[in-house]
Amino acid sequence: MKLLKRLIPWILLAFALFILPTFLSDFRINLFGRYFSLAITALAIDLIWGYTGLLSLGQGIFFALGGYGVAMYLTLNTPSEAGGNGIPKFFENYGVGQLPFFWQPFWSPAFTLIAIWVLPAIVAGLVGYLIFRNRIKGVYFSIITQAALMVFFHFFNGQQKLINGTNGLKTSTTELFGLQVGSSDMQIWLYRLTVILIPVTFLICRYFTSGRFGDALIAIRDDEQRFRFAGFNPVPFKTIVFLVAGALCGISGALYTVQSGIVSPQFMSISFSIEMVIWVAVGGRGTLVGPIIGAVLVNYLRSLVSEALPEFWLFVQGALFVFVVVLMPDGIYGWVSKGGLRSLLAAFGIAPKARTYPQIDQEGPGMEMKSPAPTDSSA
Amino acid sequence: MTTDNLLSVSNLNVYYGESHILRNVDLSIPKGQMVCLIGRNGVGKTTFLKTIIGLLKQRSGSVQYDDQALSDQPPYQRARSGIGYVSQGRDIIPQVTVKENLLLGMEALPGGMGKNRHIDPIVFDLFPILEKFLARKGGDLSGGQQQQLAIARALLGKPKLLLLDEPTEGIQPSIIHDIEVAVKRIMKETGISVLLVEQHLHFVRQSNYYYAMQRGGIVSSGPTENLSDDVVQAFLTV
Amino acid sequence: MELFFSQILDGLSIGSVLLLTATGLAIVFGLMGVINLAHGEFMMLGAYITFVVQNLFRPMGGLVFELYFPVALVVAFFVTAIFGVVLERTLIRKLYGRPLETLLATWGVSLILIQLIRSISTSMVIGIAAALAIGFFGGQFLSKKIGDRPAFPYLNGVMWTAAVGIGLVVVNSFSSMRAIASPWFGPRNIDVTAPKWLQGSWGVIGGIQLPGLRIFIILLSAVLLLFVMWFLTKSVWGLRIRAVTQNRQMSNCLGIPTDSVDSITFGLGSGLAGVAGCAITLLGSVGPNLGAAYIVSCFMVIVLGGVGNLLGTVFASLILGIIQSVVGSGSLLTAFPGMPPAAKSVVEFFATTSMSLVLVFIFIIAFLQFRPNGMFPQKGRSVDA
Amino acid sequence: MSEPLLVLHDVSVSFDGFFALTDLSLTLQKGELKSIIGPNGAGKTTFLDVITGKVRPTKGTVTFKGKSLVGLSEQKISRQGIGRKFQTPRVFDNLTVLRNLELAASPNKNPFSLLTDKLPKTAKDEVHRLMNYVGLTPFATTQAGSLSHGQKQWLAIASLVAQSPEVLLLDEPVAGLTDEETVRTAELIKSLAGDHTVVVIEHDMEFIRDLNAPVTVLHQGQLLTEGLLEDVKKDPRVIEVYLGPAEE
Repeated sequence: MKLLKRLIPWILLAFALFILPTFLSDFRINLFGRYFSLAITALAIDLIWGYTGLLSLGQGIFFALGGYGVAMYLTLNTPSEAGGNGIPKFFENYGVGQLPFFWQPFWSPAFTLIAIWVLPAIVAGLVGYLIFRNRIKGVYFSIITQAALMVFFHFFNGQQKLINGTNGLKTSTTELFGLQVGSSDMQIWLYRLTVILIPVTFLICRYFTSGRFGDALIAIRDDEQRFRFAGFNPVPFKTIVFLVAGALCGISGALYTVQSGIVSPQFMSISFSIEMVIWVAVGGRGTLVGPIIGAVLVNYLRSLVSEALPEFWLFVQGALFVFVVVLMPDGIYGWVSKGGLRSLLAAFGIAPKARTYPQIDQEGPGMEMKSPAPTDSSA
Repeated sequence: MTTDNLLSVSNLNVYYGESHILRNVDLSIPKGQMVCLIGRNGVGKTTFLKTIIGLLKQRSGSVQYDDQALSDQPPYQRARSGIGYVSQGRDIIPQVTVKENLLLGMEALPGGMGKNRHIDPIVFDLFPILEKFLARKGGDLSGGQQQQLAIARALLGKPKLLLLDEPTEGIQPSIIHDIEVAVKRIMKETGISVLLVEQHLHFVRQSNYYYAMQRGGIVSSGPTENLSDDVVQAFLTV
Repeated sequence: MELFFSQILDGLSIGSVLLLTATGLAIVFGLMGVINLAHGEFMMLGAYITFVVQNLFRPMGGLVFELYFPVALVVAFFVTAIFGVVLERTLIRKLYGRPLETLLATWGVSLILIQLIRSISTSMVIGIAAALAIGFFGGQFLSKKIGDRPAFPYLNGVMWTAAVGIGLVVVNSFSSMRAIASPWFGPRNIDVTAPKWLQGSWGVIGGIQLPGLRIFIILLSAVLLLFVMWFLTKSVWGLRIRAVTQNRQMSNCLGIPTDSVDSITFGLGSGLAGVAGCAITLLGSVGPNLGAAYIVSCFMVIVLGGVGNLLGTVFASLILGIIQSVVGSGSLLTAFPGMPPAAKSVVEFFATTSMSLVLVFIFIIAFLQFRPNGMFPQKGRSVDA
Repeated sequence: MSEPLLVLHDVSVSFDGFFALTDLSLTLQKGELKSIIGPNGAGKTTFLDVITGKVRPTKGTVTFKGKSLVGLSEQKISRQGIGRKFQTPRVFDNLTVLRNLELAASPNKNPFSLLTDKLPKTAKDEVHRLMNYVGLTPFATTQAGSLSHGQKQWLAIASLVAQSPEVLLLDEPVAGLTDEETVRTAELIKSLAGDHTVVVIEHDMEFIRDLNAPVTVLHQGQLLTEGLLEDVKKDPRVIEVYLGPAEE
């Protein structure tokens, strides 16, 4: 039983890597590739919201920065996209004759590989530090991150001459290793890359959440002031975790961009960034499996609903927000692991099965066992 | 229980989170009488008052007020049914004027402030300072003035039962005297009952009956004239 | 210099819109610590209500039509206020003390409202009515039968799902009847014609044209602000609201029904959003996505102004409005032609509406480094409790 | 007697004109156990707030080992060796008992050390010793949020000791405890004195008696008197602040 549990993730991974592509169409595989890349963002949000209690509504910034990074590299290194003088064609529309300075380093693949996660990390670290050092938290933090998102959106949207404004950067027609990025061969490889990066991200998040550092994050969420009185300064902890989440969102955005074929300021729309939070909420925050389940499930649901009844997706999504927050605050994973399924079955008089959830066993004694000293000795 | 009691509490248990604050408390307040609850800080006296006004929920036990069980009513309904509460911190609304604070006291009357715009001058008779400071912000008054305001505010709701939580705490002697006189006069004129939580022995001696509390339980009770120095020594002083 | 002053005037009017939109949000935030992300959508509702009122008045023509706008203001206020009260009673109340969750839930509501405006049609109204009827009566029936059994909540959920399904079937069965199935508004933007008396100039002062619309909006927000201040300081409910804001527990003990106060406050905040939406129709065409454009500016106002302080909201919105207008229009360049080239290129860089937002944000973040609690922080020991 | 460890000199704290502390001067010697009593509103909690950096004194100085504490952040003061237990036992509800203690026992408080270093063996042993001492070993893997009130109090005290501070400030350590738990807590605190400097704020006089330590009485933000409990008890001023002026 224990062995099986250990093996399950590997079986799932192998399944996603080798089996899924054989019986799903290229189109579906591409969709799943996108979902998995979004799952990385979900993990990042779980790190800051689920563990540390910081509800950021601006993760789209870092997601988009990663996307722009990879798109700039691809645009520059595709002969058909970059004009004769080596600068992308769209610049001609705005009469820009010289490549803007910040485009220059994106010629280099090595720089790009680093920049897609370091750049968002730097921005996140800076913004985070400036907010956290003033003890701004809770709803205030949320609305400031949302304002920051809006600011970045306007910046990218308004700057045609720098970054092609509203149109964004198309990657589907660019080339990588001699293959067109939008081609199905390439997409399969990108899918595999994404699938492999999921456990990598998972391990990174576990590294940050399992030890005393992770305990510190939970301590900040539970009682930040008490944490201070224990001699810790919460600011660097929050900054680091926000920075790591920014980096992960950057990677996720880069993967998403190459699989969806375009990066545009829409990646920084308000709604998209809040949507990311609901993936985590649906899956189960404060766990590392929940966000992955949530991201894939919600986005799959989105595809299904949008294909059948496009105008109903917003209704469904809105209802999902309300439902999860009010009735299922622990998300699917949390609900199941806290025995929700059992109590559901029990409610209908179906005999509960053997205790499969170790958490329940752990919770039991804490509640029932007598404390060492008698609890009632009043005269 | 006889109907002579305005309030009868039996076997009351109250928790604050996991912490068992009140243990099997029995207490009753006859109509028109003053009952004093004594005990050191932190023994659960304030918790008891908060439970009666409804800010805290009891886990078990019964509270009968005016021959009705108080169980789930929110504080505002209890206030409207005639329980006036003067809290320990006085809880004057700081950023509104003294006059407005007094008006808020009439929320407990039928129709609330909307129907009752006239402040009964008796409160100015009892506490002349309030009339002088009507236009000041409640938070700008001194501690003693705030205490007078808090009592006046509670009286304007024409309560049948007045809960007073340490009305003399941190207040200069002359005002303590005023407060004692005011409470006694109100009781005489209107026949209300008073539940007083107090440490100040002089005030305690004014009551008809006392209950002493320790670690959340009633440990001694009786007519106040029987309140011996031993009891005081054991449950009140250092 | 004249241009500069007219930019300031412009800024004041932008600031007035911000003030209109932020006041409601700020009142609710100050009292309940709750940020209503559907606030923008309440504005959108207000705008659509204006559109509807206008269309109802149009056939009357002439002088009566000219008066549609004041009527729309009143209707918008009350309808959105009722929406707000319903939202507070059904949803916000359940999440009291969980501000982040409230944020997410109200976002869900905002999505539903956006789509509702896009696709609402007579058939949809019938469908929703059917679903609600089935849900409520079914729930009553169910709770009478098995209300105390543990399976009840699950069965109730199943029944509501079924009710929604039936509603969908109802909507679908009407889909061929164009008369009732076609959406009332659709996803496109709608246009409201400003009454004639608002168009054009209201005169000239010191060589500056006074554009009627802008002046009207400034006046409207000033009047509403005065009304809100009057309501909060002089009316009975205002006193109750202030008391509950400052000391919820004691207010409750004094006999103030705190839950009604919450509803009324939320209703007031929502109603103000409706009025703001009404005013926004004067500035151009509006669509279902109207809310998103304003909500973030509202947040900036709240962050800058501090919590629970109307004065802070006023100052913050006017300052932000003026920065946006003066910087965004680039009129600094015309006002100060002699500035050095480096400064000039910086000013040029920020001289669009969207780039001025960037500047405003930088300004706010810088400001927060010195005054983390906004311009008018609350004082005293209660804050830190 | 050597140099005093912690000195408050002429400290006043006012909130909007209301003085919570007025010209309070007080010294703590190394290894001393001191209990502080006083009626409500005497400024006891504010006194702790001033030492631990939660509230900045309006006037006066606070020095620890000769260095000023005024203006330092809470975490810096804590790192200098001053630990505090709050009135209500504040523990990290979603961490287990063991993890609460291990976090507190971390010798290095910076994030990188928490991320990369293993908890030293000495700290681990100390954690287990403390956990055993307060009887929480059977609950090592229980989430702190589901402990009973008394257990939370002890976990809060144990977490504080795990920080190995020189000065322990305990705000109402026995509030809400049963008689037996109270007695045990007194023993625990007495055993801590000597190695640590301990200040206890309590209302429970039985407990104060059990502690058998010098008592400081605060009243309206001022120091009223100091001495042994037996002497303090007889002090007419003390009786007056508790009971009001002697009866006519």
